[in-house]
Amino acid sequence: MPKWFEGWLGWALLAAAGVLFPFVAGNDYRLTVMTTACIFAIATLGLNLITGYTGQFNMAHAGFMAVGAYTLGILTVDHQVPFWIAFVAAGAVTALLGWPLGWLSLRLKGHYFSIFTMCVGVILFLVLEKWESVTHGTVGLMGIPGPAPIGPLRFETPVQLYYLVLAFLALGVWVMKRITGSLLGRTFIAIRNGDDLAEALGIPLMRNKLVAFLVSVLYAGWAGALYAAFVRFVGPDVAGSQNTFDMTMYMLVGGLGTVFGPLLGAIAVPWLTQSLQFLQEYRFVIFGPLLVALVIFLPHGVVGTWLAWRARRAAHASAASDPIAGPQATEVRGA
Amino acid sequence: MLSLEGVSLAYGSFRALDGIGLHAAAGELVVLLGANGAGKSSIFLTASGLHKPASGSIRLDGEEIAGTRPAQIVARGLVQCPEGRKLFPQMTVLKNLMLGAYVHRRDGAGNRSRLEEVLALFPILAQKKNDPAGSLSGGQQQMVAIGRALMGRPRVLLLDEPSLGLAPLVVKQVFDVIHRINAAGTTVLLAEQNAHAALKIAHRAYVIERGRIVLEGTPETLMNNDAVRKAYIGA
Amino acid sequence: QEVVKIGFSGPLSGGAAQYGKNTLDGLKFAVDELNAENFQVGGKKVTFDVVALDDKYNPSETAINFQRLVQESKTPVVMCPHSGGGFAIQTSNDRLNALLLSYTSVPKITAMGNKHTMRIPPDFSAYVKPFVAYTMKRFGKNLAIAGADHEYAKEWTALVKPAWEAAGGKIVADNPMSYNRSTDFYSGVSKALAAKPDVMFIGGASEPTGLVAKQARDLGFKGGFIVMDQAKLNEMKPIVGSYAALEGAVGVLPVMEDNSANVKAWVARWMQKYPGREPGSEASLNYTAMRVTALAMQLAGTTSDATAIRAKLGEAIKKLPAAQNLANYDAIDANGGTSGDIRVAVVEGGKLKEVKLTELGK
Amino acid sequence: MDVLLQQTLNALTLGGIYSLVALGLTLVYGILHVPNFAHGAFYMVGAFIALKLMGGWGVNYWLAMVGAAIVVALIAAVSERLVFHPLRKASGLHPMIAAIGLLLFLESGAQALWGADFLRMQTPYTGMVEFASLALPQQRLLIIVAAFALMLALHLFLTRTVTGSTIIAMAQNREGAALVGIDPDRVAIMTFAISGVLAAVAATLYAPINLVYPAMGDLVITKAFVIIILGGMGSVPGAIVGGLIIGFAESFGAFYISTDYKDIIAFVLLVVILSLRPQGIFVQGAR
Amino acid sequence: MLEVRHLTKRFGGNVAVNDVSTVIEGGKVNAIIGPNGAGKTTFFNLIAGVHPASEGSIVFEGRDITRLRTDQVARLGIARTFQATTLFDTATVLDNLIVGHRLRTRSGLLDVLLGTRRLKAEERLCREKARDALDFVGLGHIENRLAGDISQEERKRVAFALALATEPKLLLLDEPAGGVNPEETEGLADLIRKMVAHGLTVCLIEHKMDMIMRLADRILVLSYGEKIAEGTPAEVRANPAVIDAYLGSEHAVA
Ligand SMILES: Nc1ncnc2c1ncn2[C@@H]1O[C@H](COP(=O)(O)OP(=O)(O)OP(=O)(O)O)[C@@H](O)[C@H]1O
Ligand SMILES: Nc1ncnc2c1ncn2[C@@H]1O[C@H](COP(=O)(O)OP(=O)(O)OP(=O)(O)O)[C@@H](O)[C@H]1O
Ligand SMILES: [Mg+2]
Ligand SMILES: [Mg+2]
Repeated sequence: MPKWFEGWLGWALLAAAGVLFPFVAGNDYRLTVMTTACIFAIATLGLNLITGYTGQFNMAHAGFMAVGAYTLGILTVDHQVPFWIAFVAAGAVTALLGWPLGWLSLRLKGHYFSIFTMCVGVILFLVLEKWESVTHGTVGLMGIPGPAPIGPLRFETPVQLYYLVLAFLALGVWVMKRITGSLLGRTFIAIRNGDDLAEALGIPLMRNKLVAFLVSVLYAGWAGALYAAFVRFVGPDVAGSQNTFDMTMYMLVGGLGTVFGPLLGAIAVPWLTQSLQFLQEYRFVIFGPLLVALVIFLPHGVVGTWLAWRARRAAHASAASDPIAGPQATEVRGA
Repeated sequence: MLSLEGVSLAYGSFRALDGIGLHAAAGELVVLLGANGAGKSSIFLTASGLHKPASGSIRLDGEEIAGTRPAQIVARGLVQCPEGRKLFPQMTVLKNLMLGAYVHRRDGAGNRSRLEEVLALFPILAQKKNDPAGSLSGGQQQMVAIGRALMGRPRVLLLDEPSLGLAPLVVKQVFDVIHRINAAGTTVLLAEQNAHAALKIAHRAYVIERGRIVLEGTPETLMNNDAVRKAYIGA
Repeated sequence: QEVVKIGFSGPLSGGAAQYGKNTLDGLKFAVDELNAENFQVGGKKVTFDVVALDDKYNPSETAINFQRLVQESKTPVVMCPHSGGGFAIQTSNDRLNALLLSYTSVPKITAMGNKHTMRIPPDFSAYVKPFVAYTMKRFGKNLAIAGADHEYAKEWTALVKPAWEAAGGKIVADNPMSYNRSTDFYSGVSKALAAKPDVMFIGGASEPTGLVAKQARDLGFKGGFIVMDQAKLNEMKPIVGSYAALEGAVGVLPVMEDNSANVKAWVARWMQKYPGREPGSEASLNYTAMRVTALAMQLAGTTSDATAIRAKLGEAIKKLPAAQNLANYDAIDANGGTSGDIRVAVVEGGKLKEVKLTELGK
Repeated sequence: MDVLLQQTLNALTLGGIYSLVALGLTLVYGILHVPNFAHGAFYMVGAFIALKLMGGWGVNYWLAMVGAAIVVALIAAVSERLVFHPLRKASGLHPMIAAIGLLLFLESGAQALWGADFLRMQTPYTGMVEFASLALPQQRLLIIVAAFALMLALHLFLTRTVTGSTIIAMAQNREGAALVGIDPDRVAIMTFAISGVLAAVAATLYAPINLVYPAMGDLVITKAFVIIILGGMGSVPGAIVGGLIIGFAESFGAFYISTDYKDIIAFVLLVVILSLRPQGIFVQGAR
Repeated sequence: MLEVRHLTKRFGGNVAVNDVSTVIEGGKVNAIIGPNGAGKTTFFNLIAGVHPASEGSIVFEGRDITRLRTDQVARLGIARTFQATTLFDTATVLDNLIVGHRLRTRSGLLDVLLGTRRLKAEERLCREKARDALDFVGLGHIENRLAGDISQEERKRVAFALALATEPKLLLLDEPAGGVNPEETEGLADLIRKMVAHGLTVCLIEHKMDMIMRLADRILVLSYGEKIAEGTPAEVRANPAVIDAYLGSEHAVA
């Protein structure tokens, strides 16, 4: 990958590929896979903000995704709230719930935080399953309406739905690029690299972590709402740890702490699993070791490995030739 | 007693040691001088078997030990008091010391009398012996680390910057202790930045720069070497 | 000769994998028989080929699988053994003209107006009243609910409760448990028994149900059991130890214990193909569903037009030879819900006995 | 009264099993700082091995338990070598994901090998012990006695033997341990093997009153995580007491509150306790 | 500038700092010495708000800061360095330094989303401050090197620069010359003098007596958590209590 690929030109090309995809997809199946992948990519981007950038591995991420999905589902199905209002509410409810839960969890560090959030995830799951009067329990919510038209834009066919999701993904990527490239993103990274030091530098830990956490669950909540609108059904399983594990894997395959990495992982891995369908029940006998190998041999993911190599080379080159006007390191700014 | 020949070590692509050759005869106290990052610790860690040398040979009593497991090297009498102490912070001081005698675990009586000696050397440790080692101050922890190494009944003792972070009074004590240990017959290899104090008790010294030995000699010759004075003794 | 692909999306890995496989094998067994029979549609020989995809019980994966089956494999029919997946499929099967064979008893699957759905298990509501009458008469008026808490069990509970009360009984404990996740029923059962019931309503997957019954007996329960139809008495038996321990239980007749000639013959064929593997209703019902579907294709003269096939399902049910109609289907309603004559059994004197539903509790 | 005793018995049964599973988890965490998600799979494999030894080969219950312990110890040791050893220097997330990979492998492997159905393990101890007016199931009494005996043995091993203290030393400083002559690799393998033994024994004890199937470890392992985080990760007494707390909370909670919410109890308890005491019950100082 | 009154810190039964009262004077080099375990680092941690004090109060420029959080203390103008500096090894030195000035900026999530002018200005400001700090410690030429590639002494200086970028009034340095050779120690001492010359107040912990005696204006001596002496270097090194507890005869007044 040459250098220009990381600039706006690279992103523009990527966006173009996204826009052109339906023309080469050939059938709805590929569109469905891609749309689902894009929805999970949005949630994965969020997870990456709190995990990859801020260093706190949140294992309740799928739980928050489910909260978004259920909010949309309950409002539209049981209360006939218009779709887009329910959609906004999905984000609001997720954030409202994320606030106290984040505050509670973020007082813990490292593995404690992770396992605590894993428990929060289990609680979210169990509540969705048991609180029948609201969530319809194990039966789940059926007949969730698809996205309502906005003016002349309708979202009924798979292609239209795909473009809607793609638009949200593009927005998500754009916002995430902005955050990670800004002073705020640097603050998150500082916390990840050493919270004692960050605090001594006058960075309020809790407030910053909470901001990262809230943005991250917002991504999850809206991804969940899109999920509900796309699949038209939600059950408690959305909150299951399996989904969190999947998203973590996407993040790792691409590379933690970059924007492009998790995006790549979230799009590429589902295609890989699709192509392994023929293995059926033996799928995970192969997939498990594959995951282990990936973590051992490519710890920074595809993008991370490549970036680290490039950053080092660039730094050496600029240090040798032009010590004053070197470019900013892309690692910090994210790809 | 201990000799290194042509030892090289690489961390990834970075060459930390480049053909190191040095030796210490039985009963000798040999000092390694060198700036930060010169490679002193790397030499020690390689000798203890924690890093595998890319090439070269390390002999203890004439036997090759390069590539041997660390545990076996300790059992043969080469014990290190590492840089950064590497204690077991939640274990009591006493347990830390007793684990130092791990390779002699079948000799209970010997270990007990050894423990007496060590606690006599560092009386403060006797007071704190039931406290978790991690709750001690930096200097006290350094004492535990030296004590733990002594519990291993070394024939060759490697001390990596034992005075780092210690109060002057304690530094003096530590050097006294080292002197006494050596006088009692233990071969000592000492890495230090505090060249002044180290050279006072040394028999011989090496100067290391960027992973190579650049100078070797008696304390007197080094003390009189201008470059050495400037770099390691100050003023 | 034409090859028609039949789609399947269900759990083939994870905790529900065995269930998924059981349903799939029922389908496959029918397909194998059809392929061996020189089956013809519109005068052309047709062979079937099952394309099975794993969805880990996850509806979003079902949605993807369904698209893949219909678009890439061109399957006119897709079978899915869980309600979430069924709902996911119903979002697009009308548009794509594909028939959903839904193996779930959740009534909503046929209440949403989907035009291409067939619900495989026959309506179970008919069991409830005779079961209630039988156990109440034999043991007494106090019932403890200790069934599972998944969607299907909830539907059942919702029918049993009013029926029991309508018959003059009392619900003394209402204590559903998670049969799918946990397998320690000590607290739950002891809680239910603390209310001194005469009869317990239990049921989820067979083995955990057996464990619940065993736990109840261990804790000294002497009354009867109303066993929800998901659990099979013969599969509970090895867990509890013997039929004697299940004395007074009433439930559906296990396929293996069915003495009718047709079923016995079918079981024999099955056991020949899968030695050592006893078929359950997952196998027999899906077998029947595939048979009905194949016959409907023949009647409609098409293997690809799901609308036409759906339209002929009713006629196919009527025409299906009794030897193949193991579900005892007698009709299918406008929404795709099936109904049929259900065969039930009770444990009396330490033995399993088939009884006519109409004679229960008389 | 009767009910109280029944529930206490049940609480001790659950607590004993939970503690055994949590102990293995906490030991491994202490040494390698890996939250070993595959530990539940070790537990599951243990149950299957014992079941197959008893069913297929007619081996006696106790021998089957020993056999399962050996096989799972081997599997655990091999996992350490192949999966966690190469990752010993990696950051926290990576070993965690690798553990998930291992879990997927073992679970699907077990399913491919032994099928996904619920199986039942028969034991000779199906009877009841009559005690005062109580009927106590033999197997449950057996679980309680065996679990607590094993815990005591483990405790003595860790605190009284030199080999035991090498495990603790390793947990606190790997390089330091190497420098006093402890072989870190051997200790890591040994710890994994011990955790495997604990898991296999717990599974074999519990299976007769339970069912054996590939996903049987999932819920147990999440609860074991709750336990070790309650007790403080890496803390041995914490795992034991934490296991009992959860055992009692579940048993009594299910009885007096609701069975419906039984499985939430452990998690809610954790959230409440950690909200009040972020460092866990047994750990001094902050995290 | 900073006044400490009857400060006490207990860890369980262990009294790490015991009823210490002192004043850190503005514009000077204040040193803290004392035997190992005397409570020096703990004293710093109390001022910086890492541990809450058990008793006593800390007043900075007339304001009571005893109960403030670390980041609030930092914002008031107290910066500190740690023994081991954690830098982000795969980023450049400059990138590591940019967050140093973050505490003086206001931009939040909203600014980032809207791309406000304030954010742009503040990002530029942070970059400038980072460069200034780097120039100040004499490392302007390595701003584009990866932090993982620089030498130990350079890392110490980067740690200084990071503290300086917060625009502190008071700098707390915990063993800044620990493990640095004599030649480099002198360089660091010069740097500390330069900071004071620029109006900063410095408070440092050090065991290197040669350096301390030449550098410090005032010295506070702690032993077993208690203050045993305070004064100019000459006074301190003549104090018999200090000689007994800490210095030994070697460094005492000749
Ligand atoms: N594990 C490692 N990985 C990569 N590089 C290392 C590692 N350990 C040491 N180095 C590098 O090797 C070189 C020699 O380091 P070493 O620790 O041996 O020096 P030293 O003389 O002991 O220095 P000090 O006085 O700081 O203890 C240094 O440049 C150091 O950065
Ligand atoms: N977090 C803590 N918990 C318990 N005890 C502590 C803690 N921090 C320090 N102590 C204790 O307080 C005392 C003072 O420690 P401190 O680190 O302040 O000493 P110091 O003067 O900095 O020593 P050194 O010069 O060796 O670094 C020591 O006895 C230490 O054991
Ligand atoms: Mg060193
Ligand atoms: Mg200190």
